[in-house]
Amino acid sequence: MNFDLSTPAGLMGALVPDIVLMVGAMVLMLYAAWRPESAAHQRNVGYASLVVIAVTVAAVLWFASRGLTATEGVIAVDGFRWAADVIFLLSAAATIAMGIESNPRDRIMGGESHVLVLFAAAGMMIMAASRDLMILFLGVEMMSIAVYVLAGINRGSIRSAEGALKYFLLGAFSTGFLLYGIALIYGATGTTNIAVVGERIASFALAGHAMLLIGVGLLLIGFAFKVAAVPFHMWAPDAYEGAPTPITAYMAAAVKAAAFAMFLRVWIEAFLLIDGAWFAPVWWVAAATMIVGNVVALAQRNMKRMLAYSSIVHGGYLLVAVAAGTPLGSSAFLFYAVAYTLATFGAFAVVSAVQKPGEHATPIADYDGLWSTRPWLAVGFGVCMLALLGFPIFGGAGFFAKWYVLQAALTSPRGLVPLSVVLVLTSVVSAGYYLHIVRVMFMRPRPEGAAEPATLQPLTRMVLVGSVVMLLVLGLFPGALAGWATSNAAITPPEARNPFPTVPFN
Amino acid sequence: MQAHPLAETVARLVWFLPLLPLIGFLINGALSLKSAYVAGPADPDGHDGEHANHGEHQDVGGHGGTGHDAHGHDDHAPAVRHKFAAITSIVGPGVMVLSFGLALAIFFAMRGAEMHNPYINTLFSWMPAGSLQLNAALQLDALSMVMVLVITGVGMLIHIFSVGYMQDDPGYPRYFAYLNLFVFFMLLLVLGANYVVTFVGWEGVGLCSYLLIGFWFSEKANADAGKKAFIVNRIGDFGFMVAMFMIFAHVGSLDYVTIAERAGSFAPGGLVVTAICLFLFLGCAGKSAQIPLYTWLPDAMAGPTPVSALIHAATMVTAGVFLVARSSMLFSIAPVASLTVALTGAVTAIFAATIGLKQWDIKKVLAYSTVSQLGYMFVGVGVGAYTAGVFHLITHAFFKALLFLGSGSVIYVMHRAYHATHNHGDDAQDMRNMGGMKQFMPITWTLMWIATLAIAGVPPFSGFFSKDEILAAVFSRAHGSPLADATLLGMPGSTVLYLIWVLALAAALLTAIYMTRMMLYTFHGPNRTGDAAKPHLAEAPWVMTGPLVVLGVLSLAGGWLNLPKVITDLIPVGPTATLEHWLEPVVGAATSRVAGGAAHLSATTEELLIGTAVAIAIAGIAIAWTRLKPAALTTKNAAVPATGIQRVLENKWYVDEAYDATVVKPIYGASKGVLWAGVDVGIIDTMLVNGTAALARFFGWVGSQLQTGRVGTYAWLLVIGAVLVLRAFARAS
Amino acid sequence: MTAMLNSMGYNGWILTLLLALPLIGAVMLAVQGSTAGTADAAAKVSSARKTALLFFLVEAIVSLGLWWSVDYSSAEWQAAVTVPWIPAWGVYFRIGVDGIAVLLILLTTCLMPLTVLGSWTSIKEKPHAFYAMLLLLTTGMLGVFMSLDLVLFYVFWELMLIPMYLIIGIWGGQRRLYASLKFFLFTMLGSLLMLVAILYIGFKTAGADGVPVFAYDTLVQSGNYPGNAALWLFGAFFIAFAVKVPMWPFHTWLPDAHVEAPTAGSVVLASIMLKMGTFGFIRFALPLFPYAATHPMVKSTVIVLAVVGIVYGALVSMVQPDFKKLVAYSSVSHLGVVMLGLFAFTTQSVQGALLVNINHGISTGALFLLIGMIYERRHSRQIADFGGIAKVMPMFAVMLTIVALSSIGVPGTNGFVGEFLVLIGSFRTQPIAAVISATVVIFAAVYLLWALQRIIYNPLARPENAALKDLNMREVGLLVPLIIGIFWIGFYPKPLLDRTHAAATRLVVQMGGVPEANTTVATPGEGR
Amino acid sequence: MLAESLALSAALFTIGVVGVLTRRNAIIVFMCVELMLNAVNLSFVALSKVYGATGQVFVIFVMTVAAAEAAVGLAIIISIFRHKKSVNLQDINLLRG
Repeated sequence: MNFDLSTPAGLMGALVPDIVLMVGAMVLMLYAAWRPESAAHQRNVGYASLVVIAVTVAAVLWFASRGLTATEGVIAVDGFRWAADVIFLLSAAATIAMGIESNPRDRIMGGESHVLVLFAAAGMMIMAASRDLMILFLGVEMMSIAVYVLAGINRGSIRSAEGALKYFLLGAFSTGFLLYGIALIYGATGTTNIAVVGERIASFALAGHAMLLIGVGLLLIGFAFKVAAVPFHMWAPDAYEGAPTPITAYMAAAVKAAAFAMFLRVWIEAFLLIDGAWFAPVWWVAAATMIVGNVVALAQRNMKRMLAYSSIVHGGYLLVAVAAGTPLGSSAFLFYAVAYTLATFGAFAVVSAVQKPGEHATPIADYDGLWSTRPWLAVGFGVCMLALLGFPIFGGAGFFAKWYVLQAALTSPRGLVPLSVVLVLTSVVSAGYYLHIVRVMFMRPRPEGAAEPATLQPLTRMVLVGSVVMLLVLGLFPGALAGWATSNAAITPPEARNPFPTVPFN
Repeated sequence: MQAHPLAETVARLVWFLPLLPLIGFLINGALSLKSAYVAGPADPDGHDGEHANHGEHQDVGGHGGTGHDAHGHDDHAPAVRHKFAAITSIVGPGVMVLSFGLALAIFFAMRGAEMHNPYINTLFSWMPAGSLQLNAALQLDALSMVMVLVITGVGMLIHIFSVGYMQDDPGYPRYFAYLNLFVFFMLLLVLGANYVVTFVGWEGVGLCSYLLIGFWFSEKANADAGKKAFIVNRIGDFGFMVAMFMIFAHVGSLDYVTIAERAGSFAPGGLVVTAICLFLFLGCAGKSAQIPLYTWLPDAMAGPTPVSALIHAATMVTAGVFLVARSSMLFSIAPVASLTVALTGAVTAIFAATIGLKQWDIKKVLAYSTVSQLGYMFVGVGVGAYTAGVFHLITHAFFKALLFLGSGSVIYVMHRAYHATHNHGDDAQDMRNMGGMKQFMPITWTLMWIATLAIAGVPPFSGFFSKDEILAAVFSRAHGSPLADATLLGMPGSTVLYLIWVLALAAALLTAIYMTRMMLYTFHGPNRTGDAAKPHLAEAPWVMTGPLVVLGVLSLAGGWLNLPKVITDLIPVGPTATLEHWLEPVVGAATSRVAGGAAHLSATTEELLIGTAVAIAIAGIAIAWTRLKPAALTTKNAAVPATGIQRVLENKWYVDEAYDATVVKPIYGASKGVLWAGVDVGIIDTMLVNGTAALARFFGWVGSQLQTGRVGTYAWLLVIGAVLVLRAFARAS
Repeated sequence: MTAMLNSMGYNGWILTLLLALPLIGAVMLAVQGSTAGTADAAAKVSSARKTALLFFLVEAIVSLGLWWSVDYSSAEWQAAVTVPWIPAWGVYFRIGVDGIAVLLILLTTCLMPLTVLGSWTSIKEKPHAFYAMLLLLTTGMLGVFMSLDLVLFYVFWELMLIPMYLIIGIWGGQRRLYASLKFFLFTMLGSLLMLVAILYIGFKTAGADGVPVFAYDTLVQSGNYPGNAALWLFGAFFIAFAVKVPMWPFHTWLPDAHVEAPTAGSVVLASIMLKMGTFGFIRFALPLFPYAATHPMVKSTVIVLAVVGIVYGALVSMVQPDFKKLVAYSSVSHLGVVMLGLFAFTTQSVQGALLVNINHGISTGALFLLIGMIYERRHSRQIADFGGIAKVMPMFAVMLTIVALSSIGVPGTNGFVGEFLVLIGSFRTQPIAAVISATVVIFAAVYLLWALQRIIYNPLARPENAALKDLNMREVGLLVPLIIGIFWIGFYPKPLLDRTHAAATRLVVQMGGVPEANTTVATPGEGR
Repeated sequence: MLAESLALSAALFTIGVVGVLTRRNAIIVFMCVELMLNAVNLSFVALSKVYGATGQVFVIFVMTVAAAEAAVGLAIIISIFRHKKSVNLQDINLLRG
């Protein structure tokens, strides 16, 4: 027992990485506000933020390596948390790296953009850590508010503002549901501590308790909004399109990952026993998300919107892992999150490279014949597309990510074979638009007088090359990542009572 | 088991028989390719080296040159001999001479040897697949020996004839290559030790006939004819294959010997064996041009005349008859099937004869006569007189080859004349343009008459004996034989047999008539070639006339091969029933099985039958001689279109047209309209495949329309979703 | 020979080498391509094709050893290699071959150099990428024939997809975009369902430790799935393979893909990729789910589809104006014969089916190469645009005739042996289907001879045809091996049959048929 | 007493939702959201009579968060107003499809 969470000291200790990040962020916020806006200044802030992230990552890794544990309490100290943190922090780093180079082009001179990324990351870390609905609420809001601002950070662009407004209004709206859900659960169980909620559902046999169930339903709605699941997804395409490209990537990858991390923890630790109640809704939401997302993505002519819908779709795939509600499900999530994050950042790196400076639109037509002018850019983008499609070898880890989710679904005690079939069938639909990109880049001629896309700047190139190489390597040797995901899957409090009823394969 | 008596004789070289022509094919084929092939540029797409090199082509297939039968070719191409003509002229016929010599040697070896069962020469294991063990093996017995002799012998003569006939053709080596290849396959066909080896030859000869009919392929008509021949044959081959499947499924082997051993396992007259035989006969009908599959043979006359002689008269088309004889062990226990064979043969004989009455193209007349005579052979083998059938096959090979080659030299002469006088308007094959040829080519005239009398069945010419034997067999089987006891189409077997007999006689009458007609119009009466051409008419060179003489002798004396007892009793001119004794080990058992309890005809009855047959033959000739007026004939171009039944006969009862309308066009139309346009493109592709895609895209469009961009809409949807979710949860409570 | 190979430990490394060589080649070409930036087009083309040809030739030569080195009668997997890949998920790099696989592997390795020669002058755009794709494709195809681990198999199966997609889509004809996407979606639909099935059985057979099992042999042995599950699983595999075969009515991607693909693409597609489907049935679908495969409902359905495909394909190809499409539909017909043979479950029919696989590979490959040759000269595949070109291209005419005859199945060519065995074998268990299918001998003759006549025979009417040049030495040279193959298999198929007998018998036994040893029927009067 | 207050909060929450659905002015919509949050606060307070302080603590948190949210939200609305000179949500639909 390394941390006694009942004591302030213990609590502080268990939160060291988060605190490091927050303190660093606050300091940087002051530094950012201290100097007038300028390209140079925002760059410096950016580099500083990267340093802060590096420090935080170090802290997280150190904690993770020590295999620390804690008493029952408001926050969790387990592998799942650290694993999730690493994902958040790396995407934050990638976002900032891309932002440093793309912000000047979008005439975003405020250094605070990077700092807000840090705050959002802090919120995410809280979400992944929280084992109390109150903390969870704080984390969600901390992340959301920061991201609302980030979505609208490009004050010069009306679209940016519009996207931010929509995101904000609907986000606040959904927060209402989330909060009401928490209230009702509190009312039904008398506690906001997730673990305790779980225990009380078991000990007081609350499975059929109306208030509790309505509460869980409202909670589900809140979560579904955060992961942009159909029909709570409507904000996503607009917000993604409006936001600056790096921020879009951040929202698509990290925000979603964080939401799922919290989703899984709450679901597994608290509500596993009432799966009878939530299985059907989650099943339907997952199916709807996969179907609607894929089908509507077919109709997109704008790269960012297309990727927005694609991220909705992947939310649907991850919901399948949630529906599985097993340790395999959570490890599948970790694996998937890594692969998906890599693919997303790779893709958006290319988008920000091809996007014409100062122009908002990112029509797919801009990618016509990209192969003939910038072969390696096209190849990289192609790899990311195939990864999102879940194609082996060429798509790298993307294939094993999907594979892992299918594993979770097929081994789940809840019989998810039909949902798996929905998953693969909708993946075939997704080939319709992912391959459309490949085809546009490789099989169409480059139109005459088409502008040569700007050469990648070093950081963005690093992001692109890094994610593509990682994808491919992990696609050939997924063993290590799989092991990491499995070992960090167990969302178990100390003095482990295994929350998973071990069910034989049906 | 002890070695076969033939194993130590020359007979073990039997595989040289087919090998020799194959070598000939390879050499000639190589020569013709070498002369024709000019390598193209390294990069076919690159527009370098536009040097035209077509003039250099020796054989560019059927254009120019002296394609006698190819109508309307250009005559201005100088008649230049092929640069490899010399080698080819030696190799082509040479291999045949060697092959024939070997055949004779083996024949005498067999005469000497005391053999009870066929000599099987296994070359190698061909298709070993589980219980199906097919060997590439040759079977030497009386039947195959006879066929080999006919094929190599007649084949040799025709090869020699071709040297003269084709001398100026630019495709000279190619021609001989095909011809040699044909002989190779034909020998394989008759020597095969199991159905599959036979089938290889069977299809191979079909292929060669395809290539040779379309030899002058630049004429669409010729190419069409070739294709038609191959496809119609394939319909027959389908039957052959199914028969093989059934045999293997029920006997477990395809070797003739094994089948003969196990044939007892079939219920005599049973459904299975009957079906097998009928399917086999479908194959025979295709190959031997019987109703309903005869239509390809007349068109096949598009090929060079020697080809018609060899393939479409003497050898290939008789393969069907051979196959029935070869399968006698099966047919003899399937009376219904046998009757069907005989009846089909009889009907074909009379039907083709009627058409032969009104043809003007000399080769067409012969073509239909061939169909008719094949019908005769099938009558023979159908009623179980296998010897008689084979006998007629042999004599027919002699006189029909003679007739074709004779007509060939006539055409050759006519053509030479037209060529010299640059006359392209007139048809060198139309009898209306000939007439009075006897004054120009007396030898041919004499020989042709011999052949005509032979085919008409006038004693003592060969045809008389074979034909008479068949008729006698039909008559004798009509009582007490299993055939007589069987019923076909509700008719008792004996009735059917009498019917067949009558039909056969009628056919004989018509045969006599149209053959005489042909002779009259071609050789007698005034000459209608036109004064310009007349001086150029003269006998063909000896390389062509020589073989005719040999065949003439054979047609004259062929009957001695199998003199009926009744004759030899009257006048002791030669040995009795030689062929019958020779074939006894092969078909003897089957023959007697079919004959069953049929009483042997009394001498008087036989003499009566013979009398009738001869009378009919004479009558036919007389009718033609008296009724037809060659003098009144006008040339083709001046001819008035026939009317009524004559018109129908000239147009061959419109059978081709009927087939086209009822089979070809419907299938083509359905495939194009229904299957391709309808099912493939319409239903599967457009509706299902692209339809699904379109549907998905449509829903996508709908979805993106819901994304109105208005927060209000989004909130509404959110709430609706929320209500649904909460309802689900409320249900659970 | 065998001894020599064994002394080199040939069986130990050959399969791995065969998989690795093309990859290395692809990488080299990629490097070449990116370095040869400024070189003029011609130089690029020649450098690319030379490298590719070199690698393919080496590949072909080293692969030949399999002909001798493998013990075809053994029940063990030959030249097997097993290396852990993702042991945590029970995924291993397991490869090995039997008689069936060896023949297909040799077909592949020997055909690929010819496809390079066939593209020698016709591929002028981005040659390096093109040949790199061909090489990648080769690895994928060989992998499918070798894999003994279902996941590995799936990976290789998908690996083939992208290169072919790009080959069709980048170097293809006018409607290449449509055709390539159609090809991709059809295949992917099938294969993803198969993925689910693979996972399902993998976990169904998982041990106590919960680690799934994907080892082929284990799955075949423990392959007892509850009736309905077996049917569903078989269905998943069936769709994946039926699309590839392609069986009617899953065939409509084929005509488009064939017509639009460049010559090499068509050749690979027809000669090898279609065999993936039938091979999939032989290796996976049938042995894994014998219950489902022999289920009367399933069996009759497949037989009916096969027969429909045979007749339908023949009839539809008869009316095609485009020669490539004609050949494409004829493939539907031929592969239908293979399926019939497989599901008749007799020694003859199965061995015949395996042989038809090879034959179709040779004949159809040759046909596509020939079509490519005239297309290069004339830039048209419309049969109506030709006629009488035997006059100006005698060598071409000879080659086309021989290949067409083999595709028709004339005795003496390979086509006959295969079809005959299939039909005679099928007749024993499926008489009606066999008889109906036997009509293919008629229809095949109709559509091919008719096309032949309209292309090389008839009058040489069009002036642009009169200017055509005959095949050059390269083209003749690349056709000769195929011609040899046609006659070799036609006259002496024994070596191939001997090599497939054991495997075929194994399959027949797995399907509850009676094993038939190679026993000769005694023929009295035997001369020696 | 508890039941009534919970019912009241439910009613308030619903009113807030209906407001969000029906009103077109960004500010008012946001106010309705605030109303929802406070409705929830009411139930927290009510429930904390049963379970103790946790609920009340939560309420403090919520109010803080709401304040922060309001700040950000109003800022965003202002920036929209800068561009469009209107805060009518019906006019704000550049991003769609």
